[in-house]
Amino acid sequence: MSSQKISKIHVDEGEDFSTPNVFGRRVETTVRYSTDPREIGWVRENVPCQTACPADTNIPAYIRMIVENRYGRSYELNRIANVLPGVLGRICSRPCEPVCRHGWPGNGEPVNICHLKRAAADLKTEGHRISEDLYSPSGKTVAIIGGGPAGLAGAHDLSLLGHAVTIYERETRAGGMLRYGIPEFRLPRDILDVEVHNTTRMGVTLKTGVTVGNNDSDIKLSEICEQFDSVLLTTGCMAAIALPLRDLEHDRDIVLDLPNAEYGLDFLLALHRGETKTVGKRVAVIGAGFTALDCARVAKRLGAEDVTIHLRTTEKYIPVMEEEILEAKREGVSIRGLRTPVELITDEHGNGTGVRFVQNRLGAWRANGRREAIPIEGSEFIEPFDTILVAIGQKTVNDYIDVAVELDRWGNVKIDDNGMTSAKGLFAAGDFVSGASTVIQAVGLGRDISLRVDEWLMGRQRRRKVVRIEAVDEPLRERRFDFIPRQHMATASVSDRFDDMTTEVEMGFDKDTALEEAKRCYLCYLNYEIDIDNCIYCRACIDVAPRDCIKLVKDVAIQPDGTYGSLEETKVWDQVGAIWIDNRECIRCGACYQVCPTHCISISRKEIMYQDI
Amino acid sequence: MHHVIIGNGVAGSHAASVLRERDPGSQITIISAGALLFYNRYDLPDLFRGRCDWVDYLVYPPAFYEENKIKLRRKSLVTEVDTNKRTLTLAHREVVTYDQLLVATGGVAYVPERLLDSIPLMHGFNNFRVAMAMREALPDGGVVIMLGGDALGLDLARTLIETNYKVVVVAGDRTFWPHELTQETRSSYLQALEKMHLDVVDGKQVDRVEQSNGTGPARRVVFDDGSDLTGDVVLPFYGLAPSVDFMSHAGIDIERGVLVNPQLQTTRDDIWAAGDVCQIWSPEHNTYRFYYGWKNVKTMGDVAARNMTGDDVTFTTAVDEILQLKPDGTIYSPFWEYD
Amino acid sequence: MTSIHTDVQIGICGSAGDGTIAVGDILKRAMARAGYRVIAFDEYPAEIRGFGKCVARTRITTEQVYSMKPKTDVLVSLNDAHAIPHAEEVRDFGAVIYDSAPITMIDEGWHISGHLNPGQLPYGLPMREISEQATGSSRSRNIVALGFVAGLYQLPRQAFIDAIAAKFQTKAAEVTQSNVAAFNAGYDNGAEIYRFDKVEVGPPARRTRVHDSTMMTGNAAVVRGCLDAGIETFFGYPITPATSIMERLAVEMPKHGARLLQTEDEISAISATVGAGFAGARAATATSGPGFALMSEMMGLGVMAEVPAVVFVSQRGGPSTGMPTKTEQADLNIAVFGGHGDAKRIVLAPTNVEGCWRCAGRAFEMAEAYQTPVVVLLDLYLSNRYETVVFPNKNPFVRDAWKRPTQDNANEPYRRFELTADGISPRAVPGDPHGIHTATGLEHNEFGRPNDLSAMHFQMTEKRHEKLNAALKHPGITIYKRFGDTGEVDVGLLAWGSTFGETLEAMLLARAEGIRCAAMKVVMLSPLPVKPIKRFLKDCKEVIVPELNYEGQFANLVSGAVGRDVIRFNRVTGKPMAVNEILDTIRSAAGKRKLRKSAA
Amino acid sequence: MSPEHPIYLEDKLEEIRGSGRLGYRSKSLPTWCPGCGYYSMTEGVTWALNEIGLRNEDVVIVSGIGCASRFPFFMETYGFHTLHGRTLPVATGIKVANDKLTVVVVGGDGDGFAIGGGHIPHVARRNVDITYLLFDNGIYGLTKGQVSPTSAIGFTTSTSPFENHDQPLNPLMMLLSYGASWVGQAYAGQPGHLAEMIRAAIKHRGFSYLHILSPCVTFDKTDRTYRNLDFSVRNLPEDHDHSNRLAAIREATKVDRPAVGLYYVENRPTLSDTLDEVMIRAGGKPAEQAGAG
Repeated sequence: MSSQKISKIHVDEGEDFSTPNVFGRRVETTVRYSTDPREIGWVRENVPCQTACPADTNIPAYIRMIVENRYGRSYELNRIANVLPGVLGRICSRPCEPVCRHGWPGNGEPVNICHLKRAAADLKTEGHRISEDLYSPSGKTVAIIGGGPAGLAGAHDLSLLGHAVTIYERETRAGGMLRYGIPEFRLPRDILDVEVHNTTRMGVTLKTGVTVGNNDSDIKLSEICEQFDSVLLTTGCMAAIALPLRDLEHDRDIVLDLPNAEYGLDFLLALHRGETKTVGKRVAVIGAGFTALDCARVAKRLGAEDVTIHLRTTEKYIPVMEEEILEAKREGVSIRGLRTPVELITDEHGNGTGVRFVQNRLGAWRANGRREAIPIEGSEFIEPFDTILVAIGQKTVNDYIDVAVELDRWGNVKIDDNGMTSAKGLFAAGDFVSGASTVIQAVGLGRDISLRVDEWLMGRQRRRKVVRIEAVDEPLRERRFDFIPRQHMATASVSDRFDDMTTEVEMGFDKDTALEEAKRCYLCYLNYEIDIDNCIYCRACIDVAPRDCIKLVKDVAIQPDGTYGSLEETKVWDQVGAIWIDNRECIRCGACYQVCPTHCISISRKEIMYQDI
Repeated sequence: MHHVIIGNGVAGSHAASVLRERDPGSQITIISAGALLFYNRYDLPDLFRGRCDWVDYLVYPPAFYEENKIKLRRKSLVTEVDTNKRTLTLAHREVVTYDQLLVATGGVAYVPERLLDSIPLMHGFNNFRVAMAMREALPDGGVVIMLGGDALGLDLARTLIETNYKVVVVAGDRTFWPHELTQETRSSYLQALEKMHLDVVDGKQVDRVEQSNGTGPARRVVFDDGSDLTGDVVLPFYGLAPSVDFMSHAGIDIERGVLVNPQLQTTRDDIWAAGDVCQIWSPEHNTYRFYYGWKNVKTMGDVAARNMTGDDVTFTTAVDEILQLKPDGTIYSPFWEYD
Repeated sequence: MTSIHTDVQIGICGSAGDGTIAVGDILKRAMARAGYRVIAFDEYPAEIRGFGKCVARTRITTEQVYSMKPKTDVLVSLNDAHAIPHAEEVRDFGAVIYDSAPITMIDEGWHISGHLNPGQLPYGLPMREISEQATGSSRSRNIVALGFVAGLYQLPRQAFIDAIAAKFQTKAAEVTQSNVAAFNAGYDNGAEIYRFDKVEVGPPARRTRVHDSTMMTGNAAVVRGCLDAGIETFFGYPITPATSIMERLAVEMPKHGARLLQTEDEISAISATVGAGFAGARAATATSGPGFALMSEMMGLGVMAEVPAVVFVSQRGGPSTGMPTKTEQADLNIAVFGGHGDAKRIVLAPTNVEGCWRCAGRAFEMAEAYQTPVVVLLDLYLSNRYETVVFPNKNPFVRDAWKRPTQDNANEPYRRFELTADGISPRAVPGDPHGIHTATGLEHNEFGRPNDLSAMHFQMTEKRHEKLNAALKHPGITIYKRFGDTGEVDVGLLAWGSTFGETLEAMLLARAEGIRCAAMKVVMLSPLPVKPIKRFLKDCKEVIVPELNYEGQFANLVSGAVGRDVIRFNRVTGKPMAVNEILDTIRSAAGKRKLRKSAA
Repeated sequence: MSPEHPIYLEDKLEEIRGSGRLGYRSKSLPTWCPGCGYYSMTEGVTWALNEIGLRNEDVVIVSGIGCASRFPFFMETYGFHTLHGRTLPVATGIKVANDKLTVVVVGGDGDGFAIGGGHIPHVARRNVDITYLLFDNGIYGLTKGQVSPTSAIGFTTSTSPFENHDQPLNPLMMLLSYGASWVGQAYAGQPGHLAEMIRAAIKHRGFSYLHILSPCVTFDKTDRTYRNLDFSVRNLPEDHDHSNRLAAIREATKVDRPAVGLYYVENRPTLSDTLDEVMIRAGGKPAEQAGAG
């Protein structure tokens, strides 16, 4: 407590006192911006969804907008981080949801963040106003190789920053994997079209059908590099990883040899380029990612009767949304776990007839959070199939690069901390750098690289990350919101799905459902803070706390990133330095705020944003 | 009925006991000017025999009064009697009411008027206190000058002689009082005194008593002829004067003493008198007379008490008033007797 | 002249305003100055002034005695109306002195001379007249009467004049002069009187340190005890008969740098006392029954929180307002048992004025040593009676002798109520940085924290009781003592408080009559010295417990403790115990014993 | 906090630990109902003691019975938990015994004005140099909600089931009339101001009376709640003359809009001064007080 005590409550003298808010207090609505690493650390630590989001989406903010029935604003808040909200609202891998505080033990299920994103996109008013912070032209030019999510995100941001951006795209249309890898029943193309268009509206030149490369290509990379002040490579992972069962005799990829076997990526790309694809009655999909699932579901739609997905571990340990698996299953896809293919069986005609698997058992956890699968000796067995699709992963292709760049030991382009390769002005981002990942990651990386490119181009940092802190004069939430169950999205009936390849399975939220789901969000960006100078240590807040979220703190360890390590708690009165709301545990119910006798609990919104320097 | 007796001598005390005997339910109060209970004044000469504790002279023990429910008020001087209201006023301004009053105040030593100025230099012997004072003033083997020499004095004198003191009797007309003597008998009696080893000075009138000078005896008796006599103490023994002053306005007949009839009733029906204070009508002598002596006084108390309680008896003297000359040449007075 | 063993009791009776108590005071002070031993007890009215009766009784002896005589030797009446009922107190051949020349007429029967027993000797004295002659005013009647007594018995004139001078030292010099003149006039009158009474006063016993003998009341002795023990604070509320303790302390304490405060009530007084005790000061309060009843709750806190406090209780007639100016011994129960809960405390009941001093001084030591409230139980008789006391040259009272926390284990939390072998815990007071604690009326653990677990309550209760046993061996105080015949006796007397004086007197008289008897005084009523009492009772064929209450509170206490019934001799007259009545009881008990023997 | 004053826990912890304020707390966690105004008082007292710089061992906290009774147990000072209503005389005793001690009395409205009401005038007139923090919540909390001398008319409690019919006392007016030399009022909901007032009260040489308005969060959900007090509590007028007793009384009469602040203060000799004066008059010397020595 400082030696000069200032009463927080200013009550006017006389009868003429202005109306305080519902809690009998007056709060100044002021905004502050902080670059204190502790504030950024706070957000990182306390807003798990945003932290988990590779694009750094301000999730609580856009969900709050839904509660306020401001879908357009909600959509725009998404667009700040992610130029393709409507897309991501459908096909995002949702790293945010598993970490959602609402899903923490005892709190129930995570908020349906992704679907709310979609709801924002779907339910915003038609022709809503798009906000863009547009910089004046810089006179700089940037070429982006690859019009996938990373390239589009980068292009958008760089164009806003005033640079002249040109996208070179191999396919006939921009979108990359979004357009060519993901089936339409998951991502309607009209949605994709609009959002891709929006990314390029600010003056991006889109050159499609142009291949960049060494030999039979339309233009060489080195040429582009000469033409532009800066070049960004976002060519993604467009090659399937080979099944490690090679025909050793001929040193050939068996999959490619067999007529009824195919890599899933190639299968999907072909399909979406407009080729006609057929599958047999019995389709085996080997692999455990989205591509595998998509292949399976596409196969189903192509008329396969028996589609099975074969996993090394079990469905529980694969990096796919549970709902996705559920939908696949609904559609009749079966998933077989704990098996590793050891041989593709062919008949005398060279057709694949089946797969020899070895039975696995679950082993230890691996560093990436998956389980090890350990083959059981002598447990091999054969299952017969008509079509075999292999979707065990994707990789980059960098043979088109004709400028001298360093490669790392896996043969990928090596970049420095700023995303630049060893060639000056040549940047790389997206799956092309990070390896096959998710769309949202690609978008996020595309955004990140744009600032680096801009800094390189302009010779200085023009924007910086700050935390915007704004006082909030009410909790915005009610405790009863915490008991709303997670809202599930309606899906098309299975019988309807197979009529064509485009019928969208997930049908989106209506406004009521969206509101109910949005109310569930804890709004973790709200910071509940005790003004220790006015705290009387009465523990009224602890009394009403729904969780062990308010603590008698003796000490706190600060971690290098500015986040708080563990709070050292104590019940020894003369060591209780403070009563502190542990925002990591806090579910922002507002109960403490309402009960505090001295009104020493304040609420503020802490949001990461970018500020001009 | 409240019987009040003024006087705590032989008459009053005896009357009280008779009253109590005859009227058990009555209230009896004895009012006494002295501090002591009724004691035997006749024994006082024994002081010179070493009998100095006054308790030894008591006639009745203190318990007597309590047992007989006789209230004894001592150190209480009656200053006034209101015979109409039947009240007495005591010196300390307390008023006491009575139904019947017996006056038994006795007498005080009579001192001739010419010697009044000398009283402070003389001792008395009429009560225990003054007797003790005289005894203390008298050194062993000292000289006592006895003025007058009435019967009471002579009783003391013979004790003093016996106890090795020297006594000089300055004889006069009150010598041997109250015995009435002729001139002849008087001289033989005076001779008898000398036989009793008393010195007798006769025929001289005492003019005054003085403090003697120097280291010798304390007192000097100066005669009207200028001669003198020295001694350690001077005692006036001129007989008694009745104590009646307080009665002067009471409206009863008083001559020298209170005048009473043979039934000892005064001129008021509810007041009686007994003892040395009263003059009793003697039909025999056709005059009011004093009667002295323990036995007479006791009889008076008895008679008064009886008459106060409804009897009708008359007083007759019980004492032979003749002073006797004993064969050994000494004298003997019946007034020295008591029972 | 053979040396006369002086034993004279002089009573002075008058109306409030007559200066009765004042001359009584001069009398005893003068006699004490002259080297006699004195015990004196004044009776005075509850009324402020006017018609109330005052009796000042002084017993003057060669060696100190501790009771008044059954009969008074000399009675001085300054007001006959009041003195008449007391006339019968005067023994046969004793003296009654009264005003023989009152100014107004007196109704029949209202002069004391009319009420004397035949054995008593009247001394009428025109006090008013003499006073007027000597001083020009009748106001000095009392001094004239005093002078008369002094003259009558040839008491040392100078001692009186000194006492008068001392008495009036705060007034103008003329006041002293006029009073001395009155005294001398009375003295001269008295000296001239031929005495028929049988009152004899011998010379004082030859004593080497006469000047060390001080004459004081029980309350004054308490005050001296307090001062000798180094009392630091006193809080009180006026209540008869304890007020004079506060009055005297109010004069003395400031001289010694100590503080006294008259509080708004007794509750406040004891509260402040306990507060001061908690703060480490030697603190005391004084009160009487009604006030003590108010203090019960706070006494309990003192016991529970183990705070030293000294409470002087001077008993008076009760219950309720009762008889504020009469003595009684009916507060033993409340002193020993008063209050709720197992609130054992130390109770000391001195039997004489010297004991008041000693108990007062030791009470502070005990309160500190055993960390508990200590009640010193007096009664009006003992509080107000004067005795001559010879104090030792050296102040015997020990200060600051309590167990303090050691610095050995300064790192450990301080255990204010540590359970030790003797139950006495180290006590710290505010200001000591190593002893910070909170004392509480709640049951607590060793650290003083509230704790009501069964085992803790038992241990703490046991501690609070058992620690007091050490008081039975406290040095420098006699908590019980046997007098009279040793070995087996026919009659044993067990007494406490002021009554012991009369009991001792009666026992001595009984022995003089040939009855084998002994008496024991018990000073410490709680904890009760049970073993010595048992030993004594074993020696006694009959046991009499004389006390001034109706049911025998001490008898109950003793009977309960030793399991033997006793003969209860109870008087509730408001007056001190009468020696002759005890004596009668001894006789009858001895007789009963004989009868039983012969029957056998 | 407000956004202008960022709060960083570690900074705050360091500040608080560095201030030494925690050194006035005991080890026991307070046991009052959460939200109770006594916490406000506890904080105010520890803060004030620390600000004044008093040594722990020189402070004695005296409590009576009621919710305040446990107060000393939570303080690392000497404490005396006494009887119902007897705090002031005990505190007087402590102060008289040892002037060097700072004596703070804590108590509630029942303890102070019901059972203990008789003592208040006397500490006030004697000007005992102690501080009386009276916590007025208008109800008996420890005994679970009975009517108190400061309960409003019409207040329903377990012992006034048909509504309280007795007029509540006006403690401030009483104290002002009794001649207290320092009279102030504070509100538990304003801990900063309360702490300032406590500091001033403790620093005042003489009897200081601080009336602390507080709700009973457990047994009074209707009448004297934080919410109601937040609305009704006002500040004393800026121009209030706290040397004017009549003006102070006038302010004290405005019971519907209780004002916080210093009502009245005067400097006059304390009881200790008076007693020292007595010693000098008696010819003695004010001695070193007893206590630790």
